[in-house]
Amino acid sequence: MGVVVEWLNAFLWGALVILGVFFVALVLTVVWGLIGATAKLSNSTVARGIANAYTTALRGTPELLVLLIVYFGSAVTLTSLAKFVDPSVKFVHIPPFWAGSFAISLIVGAYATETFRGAFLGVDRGQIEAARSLGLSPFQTLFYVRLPQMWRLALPAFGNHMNSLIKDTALLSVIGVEEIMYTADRATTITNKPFTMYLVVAIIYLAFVSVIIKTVALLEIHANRYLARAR
Amino acid sequence: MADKTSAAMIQLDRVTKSFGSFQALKGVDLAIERGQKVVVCGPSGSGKSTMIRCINRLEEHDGGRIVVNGIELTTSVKDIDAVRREVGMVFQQFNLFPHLTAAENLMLAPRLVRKIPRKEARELAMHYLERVHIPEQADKYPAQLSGGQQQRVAIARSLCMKPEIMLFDEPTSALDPEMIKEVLDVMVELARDGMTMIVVTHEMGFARSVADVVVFMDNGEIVEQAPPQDFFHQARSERTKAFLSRILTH
Amino acid sequence: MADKTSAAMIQLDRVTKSFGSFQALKGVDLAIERGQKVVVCGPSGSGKSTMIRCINRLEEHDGGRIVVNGIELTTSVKDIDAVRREVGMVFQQFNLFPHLTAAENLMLAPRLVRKIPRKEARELAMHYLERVHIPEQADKYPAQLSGGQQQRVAIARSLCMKPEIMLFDEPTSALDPEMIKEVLDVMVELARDGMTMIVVTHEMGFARSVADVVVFMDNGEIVEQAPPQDFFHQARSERTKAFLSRILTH
Amino acid sequence: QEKLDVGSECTYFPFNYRDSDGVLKGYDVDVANEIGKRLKAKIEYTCMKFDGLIPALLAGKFDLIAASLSITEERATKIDFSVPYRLSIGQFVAAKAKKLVLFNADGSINKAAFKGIKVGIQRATTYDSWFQAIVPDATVVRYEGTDAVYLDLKAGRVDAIMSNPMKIYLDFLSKPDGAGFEVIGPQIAEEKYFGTGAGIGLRKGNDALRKRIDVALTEMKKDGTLDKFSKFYFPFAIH
Amino acid sequence: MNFEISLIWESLPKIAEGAELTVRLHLLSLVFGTVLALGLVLMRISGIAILSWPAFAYIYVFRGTPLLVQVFLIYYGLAQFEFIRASPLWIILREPFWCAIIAFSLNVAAYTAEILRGGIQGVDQGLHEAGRALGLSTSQRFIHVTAPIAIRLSLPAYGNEMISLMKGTALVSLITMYDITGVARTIMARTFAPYEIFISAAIVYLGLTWLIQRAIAHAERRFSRYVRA
Ligand SMILES: Nc1ncnc2c1ncn2[C@@H]1O[C@H](COP(=O)(O)OP(=O)(O)OP(=O)(O)O)[C@@H](O)[C@H]1O
Ligand SMILES: Nc1ncnc2c1ncn2[C@@H]1O[C@H](COP(=O)(O)OP(=O)(O)OP(=O)(O)O)[C@@H](O)[C@H]1O
Ligand SMILES: [Mg+2]
Ligand SMILES: [Mg+2]
Repeated sequence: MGVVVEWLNAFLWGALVILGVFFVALVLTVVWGLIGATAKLSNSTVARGIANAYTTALRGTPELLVLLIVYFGSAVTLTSLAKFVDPSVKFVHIPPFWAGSFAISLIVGAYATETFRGAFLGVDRGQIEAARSLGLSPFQTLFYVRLPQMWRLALPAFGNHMNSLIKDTALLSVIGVEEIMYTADRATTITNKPFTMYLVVAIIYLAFVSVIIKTVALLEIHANRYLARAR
Repeated sequence: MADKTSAAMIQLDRVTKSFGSFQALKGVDLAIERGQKVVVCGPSGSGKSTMIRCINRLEEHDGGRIVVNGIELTTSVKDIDAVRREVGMVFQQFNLFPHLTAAENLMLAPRLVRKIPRKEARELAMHYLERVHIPEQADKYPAQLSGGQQQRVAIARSLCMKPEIMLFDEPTSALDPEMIKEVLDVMVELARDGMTMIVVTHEMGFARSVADVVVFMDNGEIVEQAPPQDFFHQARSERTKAFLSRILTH
Repeated sequence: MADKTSAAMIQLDRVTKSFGSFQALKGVDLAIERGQKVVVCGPSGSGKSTMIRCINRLEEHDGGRIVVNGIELTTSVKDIDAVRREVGMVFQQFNLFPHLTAAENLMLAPRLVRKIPRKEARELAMHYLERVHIPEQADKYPAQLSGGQQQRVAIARSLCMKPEIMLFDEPTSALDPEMIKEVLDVMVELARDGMTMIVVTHEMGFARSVADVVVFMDNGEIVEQAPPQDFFHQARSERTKAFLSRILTH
Repeated sequence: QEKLDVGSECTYFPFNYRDSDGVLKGYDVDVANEIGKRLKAKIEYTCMKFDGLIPALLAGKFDLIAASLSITEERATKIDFSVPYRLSIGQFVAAKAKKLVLFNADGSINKAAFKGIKVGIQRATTYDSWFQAIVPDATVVRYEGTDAVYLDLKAGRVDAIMSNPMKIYLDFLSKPDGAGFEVIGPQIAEEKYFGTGAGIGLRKGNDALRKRIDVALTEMKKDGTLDKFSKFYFPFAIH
Repeated sequence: MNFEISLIWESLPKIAEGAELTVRLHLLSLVFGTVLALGLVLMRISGIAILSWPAFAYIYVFRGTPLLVQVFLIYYGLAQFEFIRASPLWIILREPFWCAIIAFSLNVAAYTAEILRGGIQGVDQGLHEAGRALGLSTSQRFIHVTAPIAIRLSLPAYGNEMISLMKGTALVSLITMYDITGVARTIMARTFAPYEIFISAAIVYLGLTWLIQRAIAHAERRFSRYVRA
């Protein structure tokens, strides 16, 4: 394990990069999920169609491929968009870190869309009717009745999405993000110990996942506190 | 305003309502005076819930007229809001907000809709919790209350908006036998205070002792409508008799 | 065998049962003769279900003796199997196997436990479905039946094993008011045929007309035990009176 | 100050790689940095897998490729190149024990010998195009990077590999790991596939920039800078 | 750089050739993984600590690490050890195909075991009691009551797992194999047109996942015919 010590620093930096990607993607995932769920529950055929196309495509395409498409495609797309606004723009450069975070959030966002949709539906219709019959506006009903209850329902599945998020970061080395997989490749070149190096990677991921699982469990207890029966 | 007291408090004229191709209400006529108590019964699927849900516009009727306390129910949002302020509703499944304590459940609508400050809303809530005899449960969450207590909180929650009319949709049918009495007791007190009430229920004891009128619905129509003594002993329609024989035996 | 008919069919001696630190049964004594019908009532949590579940060993009692038809319930697997063959049980939630049709539900245990060939098992099933008046529903799945029909299938399923004793745990409390009667009717017929029955229920009409003995439990104990006429009119304990007043008013 | 984004592979020792402190080094990097110095431009690197470099350049992710990119006809249809700054050649390596005879006595290729063996190469390289054209029947195994090629050669998953002889010598044959292996046959440098050498890649239409780079590279060749760079890694000049 | 839609159609047939390998990897891993999962779930719910603990740990580790890491550990990692290369196992492990099958099967087994456990626990407790009250033995209850219901409950999640696996197979392109993604990347290296080629590959995958969804929907309908009124 002596070889590992030499590379520990590099692995730690890689782990920090992963955390960065994770948090950026987490925020975006929630955004896509809420937009997607709202679209799917809306009355607009167009919005539902777009949201359905989004979830079908993103859930049916390998993560690796989505990553490559976003990475290679984003610059082209954004550049042509930017040229449309300002023809003098040469190109828009998206660093792999951001393209990668974006790609991962798109993938997991498709799953979050379904989770949030289910959670919205899981809030008993009777709750909404009670709120309406008390005279609350639809907006008040959303904020004071539906959202506080739906996040409790979404939490277990969302915990799984967070695990997917963290694990998907392992693909980022393919587009040159210098995370721990990348570090392991580099270390393997020099030390010739692929098993050892990938094992380190596995352990780091297992640690991340364990922390997420624990955190979600605590959040669930918090979210369900009002359902505990008094004894 | 003079008009209001003289005319019926709730007036339904040939009200119809369809779900897709299925007609749930087939022309319902009903007039309820201020302070009257009406008990509605009938087999499952006969349209009892649909009828009272039309009265506070949880469902939109598609034919006929509904007038509540002088306001006709149209698509006007302002009118609907006005009617909802007049009409309280208690559901079979209580529908308490599980993430709020009993007191918070009562305070939510007064604060958001009537913009009452927190402190006053709390006082109001405590007042009505006392009225349903459970002020000591104010800070518990619904899950920590028994079914009967939950239903009483739900009643108090509606009362907090000071409605003129209360609608009850099978308020005791989700309760254990022992808890039915405590909820019915609260309803009897409300009735004594002169509240206008429409109650869908199969508690015939309650109907006998409290109702001014018992209405029997079947198949989207009002089949029979009479004071309790007549209703139970000289029902005219065969359908009513058959139904009564089924729910009164054993 | 001579012994069996003379002695009590079911005998409970100072039976106790705890869940963790909570004592659900606190020394229950009960003796039931062959052919007797016993109705058990009492508030929620009083130990009614726990008691009858101990009788066919769905729960293991931890003190006292339970003897069923001459067999004492110990940890012996053979004895438990023997007792389970003597005792049928009907649950509040029906517990029909959802992936099997009504007839298949009835055939499963005879085929697996009594090794009866398929054809005979089917005949047996049809016989008991007729007995509960729904032979025409034989090939439907439980989800396609009404609650009352489901409960009747559940009763027939137990009868297929030809038990000497039937236990019913609130067999009608998950049913709509209209379906209660059809299930109670089947139970009344069974009672007439001389089956030994223990029925947990709050249907006091049924208790009045069918029971030989009514047992009132509270807090893990049998508080009162008497023939129905005495039970309803001259209950000795205050607790029984309070309970009766609560479930008999309205 | 002008800024030039440069794409590279960053794992192609000793041409472009990171040391264990994460500092980007190598012959390509030295050359690119020197170009930056002479053009008075700030250089910023983006690392990615080799097969993504040209698409990324075309997509505008960076302006230059400095990754030992050989100047070939095929690539020249899509992008422009500077003048070469190093040689581009390939050679086979295999286990001594295998005793492969991939070439005839006259130095021509013994195509029959490729039957039934696997040859490892890096995806989308000059070696890849050479194989497709010269021995299309060979079983070619394509890798993301050169390190994986060595790993599998050692593991025995491929029978031979084709790579840059300078590189193979430096990070494989000269090391204990490489003891049982040897180069096979002559160096291959057919210009059609291996081009005139490795150059800096640019998007088409960037002629002004390309000319400035060409001038800089020509000067570097003349004043011995390139010699200095190559002697740092190799015992001989490689341009 | 412009977008050439025609490239998508032109490359489609070539990429579809890679689908054969993708499908073979998928089906084999699915079969092996599911069989392994049955054993794992029985260990997991056995209630015997020396059986359930290893099963728990196995499931935790394989669900807690990225599939890519598992593939690399098995493909590149195991080759690090001389004794593995010298052992007869090497005949299998030297082939990227079998390494992929091993990695995917192990991974699928962990996820499927959890799915099955969820299904088994989702079977209403009341049905067990009814079975006991009727005198059915433990194994009779498991075979005739628990299993058929648990399978139906597990189907939707199992369908998702099948789709995940289909997508996971794309990782074999990173260990030199020419599945859909591998072929796409090889074409891309020649045309330098990643956008078009990868979209073409995505279309092939979407077709395959659509087939899986149809198959699962069909199976669900078959298994749930008793749920409909
Ligand atoms: N949202 C809806 N969509 C379609 N059909 C509906 C809807 N709501 C009610 N119905 C149908 O309308 C009919 C009347 O329903 P309603 O709920 O008013 O009956 P009910 O008399 O309240 O019965 P119950 O005693 O079971 O509550 C039923 O056949 C029901 O299936
Ligand atoms: N498995 C269990 N674990 C812990 N406590 C239990 C368990 N089963 C029953 N109890 C407790 O034992 C007590 C008696 O339960 P039991 O189900 O026998 O009551 P019951 O009289 O049947 O009530 P109900 O009318 O609500 O069915 C209750 O307080 C219950 O919470
Ligand atoms: Mg109703
Ligand atoms: Mg009970």
